[in-house]
Amino acid sequence: GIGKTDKEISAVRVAGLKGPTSIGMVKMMEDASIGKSALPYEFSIFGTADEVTPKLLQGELDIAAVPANLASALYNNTDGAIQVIAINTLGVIYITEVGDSVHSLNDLRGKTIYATGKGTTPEFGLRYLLAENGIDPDKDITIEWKSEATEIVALLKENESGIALLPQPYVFAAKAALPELRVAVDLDEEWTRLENGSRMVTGVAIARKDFIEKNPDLIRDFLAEYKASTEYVNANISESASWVEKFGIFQAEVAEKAIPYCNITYIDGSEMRTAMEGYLNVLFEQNPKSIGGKIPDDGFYRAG
Amino acid sequence: MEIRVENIRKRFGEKIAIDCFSAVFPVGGTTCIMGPSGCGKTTLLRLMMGLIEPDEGTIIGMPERKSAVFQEDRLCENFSSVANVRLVCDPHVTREEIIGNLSEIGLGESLFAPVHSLSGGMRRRVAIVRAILAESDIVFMDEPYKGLDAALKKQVVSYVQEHTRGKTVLIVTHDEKEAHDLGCGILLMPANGPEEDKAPD
Amino acid sequence: MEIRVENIRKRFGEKIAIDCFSAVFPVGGTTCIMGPSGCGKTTLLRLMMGLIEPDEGTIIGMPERKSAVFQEDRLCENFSSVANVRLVCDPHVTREEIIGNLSEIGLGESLFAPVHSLSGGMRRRVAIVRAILAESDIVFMDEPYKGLDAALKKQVVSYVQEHTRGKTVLIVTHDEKEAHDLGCGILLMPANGPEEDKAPD
Amino acid sequence: MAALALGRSLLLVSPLDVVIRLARLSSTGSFWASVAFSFFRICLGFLAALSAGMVLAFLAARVKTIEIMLWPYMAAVKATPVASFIILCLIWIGSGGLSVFISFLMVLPIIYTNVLQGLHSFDPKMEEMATLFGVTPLRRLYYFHIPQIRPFLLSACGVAIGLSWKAGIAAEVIGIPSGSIGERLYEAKIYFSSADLFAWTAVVVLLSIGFEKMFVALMKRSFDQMEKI
Amino acid sequence: MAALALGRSLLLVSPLDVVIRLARLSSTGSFWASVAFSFFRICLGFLAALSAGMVLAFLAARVKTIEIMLWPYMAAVKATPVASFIILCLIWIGSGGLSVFISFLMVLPIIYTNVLQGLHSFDPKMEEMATLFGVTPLRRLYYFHIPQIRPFLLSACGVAIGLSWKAGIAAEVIGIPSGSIGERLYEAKIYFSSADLFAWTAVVVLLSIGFEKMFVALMKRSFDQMEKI
Ligand SMILES: Nc1ncnc2c1ncn2[C@@H]1O[C@H](COP(=O)(O)OP(=O)(O)OP(=O)(O)O)[C@@H](O)[C@H]1O
Ligand SMILES: Nc1ncnc2c1ncn2[C@@H]1O[C@H](COP(=O)(O)OP(=O)(O)OP(=O)(O)O)[C@@H](O)[C@H]1O
Ligand SMILES: [Mg+2]
Ligand SMILES: [Mg+2]
Repeated sequence: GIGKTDKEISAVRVAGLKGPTSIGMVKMMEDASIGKSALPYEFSIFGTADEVTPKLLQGELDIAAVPANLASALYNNTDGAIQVIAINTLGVIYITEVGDSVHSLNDLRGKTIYATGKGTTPEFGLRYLLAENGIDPDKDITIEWKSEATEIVALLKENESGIALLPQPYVFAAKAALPELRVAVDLDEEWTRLENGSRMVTGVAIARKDFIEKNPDLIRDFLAEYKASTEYVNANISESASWVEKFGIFQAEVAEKAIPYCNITYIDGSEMRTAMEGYLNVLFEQNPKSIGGKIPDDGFYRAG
Repeated sequence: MEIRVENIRKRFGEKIAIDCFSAVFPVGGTTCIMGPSGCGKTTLLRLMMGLIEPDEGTIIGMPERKSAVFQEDRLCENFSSVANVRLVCDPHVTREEIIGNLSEIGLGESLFAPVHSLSGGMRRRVAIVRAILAESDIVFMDEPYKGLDAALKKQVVSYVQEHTRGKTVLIVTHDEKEAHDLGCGILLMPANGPEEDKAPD
Repeated sequence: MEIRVENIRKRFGEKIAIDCFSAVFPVGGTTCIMGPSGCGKTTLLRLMMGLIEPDEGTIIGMPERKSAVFQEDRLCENFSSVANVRLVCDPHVTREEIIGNLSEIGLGESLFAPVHSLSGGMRRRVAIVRAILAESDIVFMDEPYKGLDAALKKQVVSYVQEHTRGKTVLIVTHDEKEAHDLGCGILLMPANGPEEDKAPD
Repeated sequence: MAALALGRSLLLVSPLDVVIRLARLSSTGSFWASVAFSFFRICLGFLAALSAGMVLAFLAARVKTIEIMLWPYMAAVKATPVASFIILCLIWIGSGGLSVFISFLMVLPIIYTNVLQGLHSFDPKMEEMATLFGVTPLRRLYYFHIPQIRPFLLSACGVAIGLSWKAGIAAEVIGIPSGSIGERLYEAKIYFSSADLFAWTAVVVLLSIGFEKMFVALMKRSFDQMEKI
Repeated sequence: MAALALGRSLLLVSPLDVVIRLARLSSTGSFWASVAFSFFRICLGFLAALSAGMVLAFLAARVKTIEIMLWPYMAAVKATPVASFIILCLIWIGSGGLSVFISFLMVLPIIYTNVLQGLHSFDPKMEEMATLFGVTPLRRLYYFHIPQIRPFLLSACGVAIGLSWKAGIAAEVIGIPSGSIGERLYEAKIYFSSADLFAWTAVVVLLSIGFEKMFVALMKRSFDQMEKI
């Protein structure tokens, strides 16, 4: 695929992961499957980012939806072989509770939280937000890190009142197993409330830099269609949910309830850059390795 | 007192190993068993040892404590002669006793070498000492003296006779001279059914 | 022409198995090797077979193609008599030939049973037929007739004599009568060094 | 005690629920498609490793240099955690082939080590016999080596088939190829659906047992057959 | 070819980088703490499984009913994917003990199956001999069974030690107990630090090889020792 120009391309090859970051594309996928999309697409859904990144670098894929910090690490580790073209998902991490004692981050003082995602976005995000709200994440509260969301649900089931940090779609899966579970704090909301221009970015779309350079029009068309697709999905939840299942992202039942809380968005251009830079800064301060060792330079962002 | 084998019959699948055979063995004495190859001598011993069950017939009067020199040596290959003998001895049999017995029939040089490095005749002698030193009232010996030269055989025979005094001893042999020299009763086993007509000579 | 064993010496670790031994064997004839147990007969055969190397001395004039009846039978336990013989035969030896040979010495009844179910004397005969049917110029036989009754032995001896005409045959035996009956040269091996003083009788 | 109770409440399904779920699942076509998908790949990995392991073991038994040269590779194959090379695997063979490869890697050292040990523990007396009679390599194989490795190969297969399923399904749970049992397990896990989880686990164990029983019986029969000539 | 090149470029580290990284790592105290943490747990799992597997195999060889009763358990232990019971394990034994348990589960069926096969392939003629002479069970063990299982146990250990490391580290990558090699691998993976990834992988393989060499040599020596009485 490397080296082809606009005219030679038979299809734009797009990849997504099984998870919220792919939901925004389902309308496009549906259109493509019935031949109604503006561009010829070839979509594929993968189980793990480990499989997507090499394919992308190898030129077997053109565009992929991946976690935000992965995009940065990939950029830093490949001397800028990729660019971020849009943010597609914002924070999907929630503090949930069985009981009714937590309504803000401040209520967490002195409590114990079960959490997944040590060393990744949930940990960095939580610690950042706690610190910004004047809570010392090491002294004022106890965080018990677990490696599996399932284990947390089991623990919640045992306790009369338990607090857990969970990402989507686990929150909804957990609610199905544990109806009294309540979303207490939306970390994304807390983040936005800081009003420093950064956002809690979860998922982004990235593309190969050489693909972008050789096919500027294609990218523009793709982004336009992507934006429309995202808007459509947020507006037509149940129809989109059925597509989520159809394309093997996850079950429709879960999707239908989860979509409104999955923070599916479309942000590009300079707004994307500000949101992203702020977010990466937070990660960098907590652990430079998590974003590939350094804050990515200008070349990381596709100029809108 | 005597050991009675009555109308015993044993088949292995199609093969009839022993076909309706009876015999009486005097307790406390030595009996030689002779017969053509494949007539069922080893099978008879195994039946009397209680290792296999007869299809028909009974065996009466077998003592409890048995020992044997098997047709093959059946030694623990990687262990020494002394260890092989100790395997079957009561705890009260001392190491000196074992070494003494082995030395008595010319194995004093190879007491601690693994038996797989011994010569055929040496292995045979280890098997004989093992059968002698095991606590027993009856000793089965399936061609015990094969592989021993004439001089050695004489020595071993007298060793065995001395140490089995008062015990019941059954010896399978193909050597008529040997049987006569032992001066004991001889039991001739006929070639069994199907092989009979093809028996050599 | 003759096979010459010259000043051969072999030790296993500390143990001297053969101490400076020389002998000459006529090619195309039969020679009996006799000697007390443990004097190194089997070791001599293994040296001549080329299975082990002498520490000192040389062996001259050994033919290429060899076959043997080992002191133990060394059969493939789970295979039949016929299969055991076929293992060593040239492809041109037919199944009928194998069956004919086995039947000739009384194994016609047990051609296809796995050899572990055969009696001691039957197994020995399988080993003998195997040594005979293998293409060879020299046949080593380490106590080949042990475990055979008198009548059978006569039959097997004449079978072997007939089929080894013109070949060099070395037979280890402990039976002086047997050696004389074969009417061949007899080589007496002395008990080797350290064992000598303890040799029986 | 508390942990035990916790575990129990987590299961939240009775064995009956699992059986019912299993019955329902097995009446769908996609169930059988998933079973076929994973069965085919895992057995392919197993059979490839069986052949490769035996060939390598025979070579190593014949030529000591080969054994010495293979040793570090086998040690690495045995001990390297999957996490360390999963990325390379995904690049080179993709998630669809991952279970074939991982099951291959799990089985190979088991077969190799056991067969080699079997060949090494060959009776030197029989070896002498074969040398003396100038038995051809092919006949040696047939008469000595195959009977000799029999118990070693049987125990290797007995353990390797089970482990190939364990490892193969684990690979599927990582790579999540569409239409595999691993994908179903993954989904059951993220949706906290214990009934599905146990139903699919039962399927895996049953498939493994079935294949093992069949394969070992077949192998025993062919061994027996070979001795009847 | 392209895939190969890509693989190489993704790695982004030369073997030299890895060696340098390894040298740097090994001069820190936390390196040795991690090594000790994982080594201790994985070996514990291995040794426990070795003992349990041998005891169970001896029982099963003596009493056919036990063998039949154990069969489904062993089959399940062998084939059940870790994903299916990881949650229960995490709850019951926590992430610290997980590697002990998973390494135990990996090793148990290998030891059990091999030793049982060894005991089953015992020569019936020697069995007859022992019966006739009324050899006591303890002496049978010493004279017959231990020499008999020797090659089977050696090959089982040869393969099981490697696999116990593979499985144990995999368990640590899942459970991420603080201060374990698994945690280091996990970090190396999520931060795309290839040099660390390969350095730690090399550590695992070297530890496994070292332990295997030592343990097998020790075992051979004790076997030889036992025959010298
Ligand atoms: N386990 C067995 N399975 C099948 N057949 C057997 C078995 N044991 C013995 N036989 C057969 O029973 C017959 C008698 O065997 P046995 O070993 O008792 O003979 P024997 O008198 O001891 O002969 P030999 O003097 O040659 O040792 C033989 O034909 C043999 O093939
Ligand atoms: N592989 C070996 N390792 C150590 N010692 C051995 C080995 N083979 C033979 N010997 C020793 O060499 C000596 C001669 O053994 P050999 O088997 O040649 O005797 P032999 O003359 O055949 O005796 P027999 O008539 O008893 O068979 C014996 O003392 C034996 O212990
Ligand atoms: Mg007999
Ligand atoms: Mg000899």
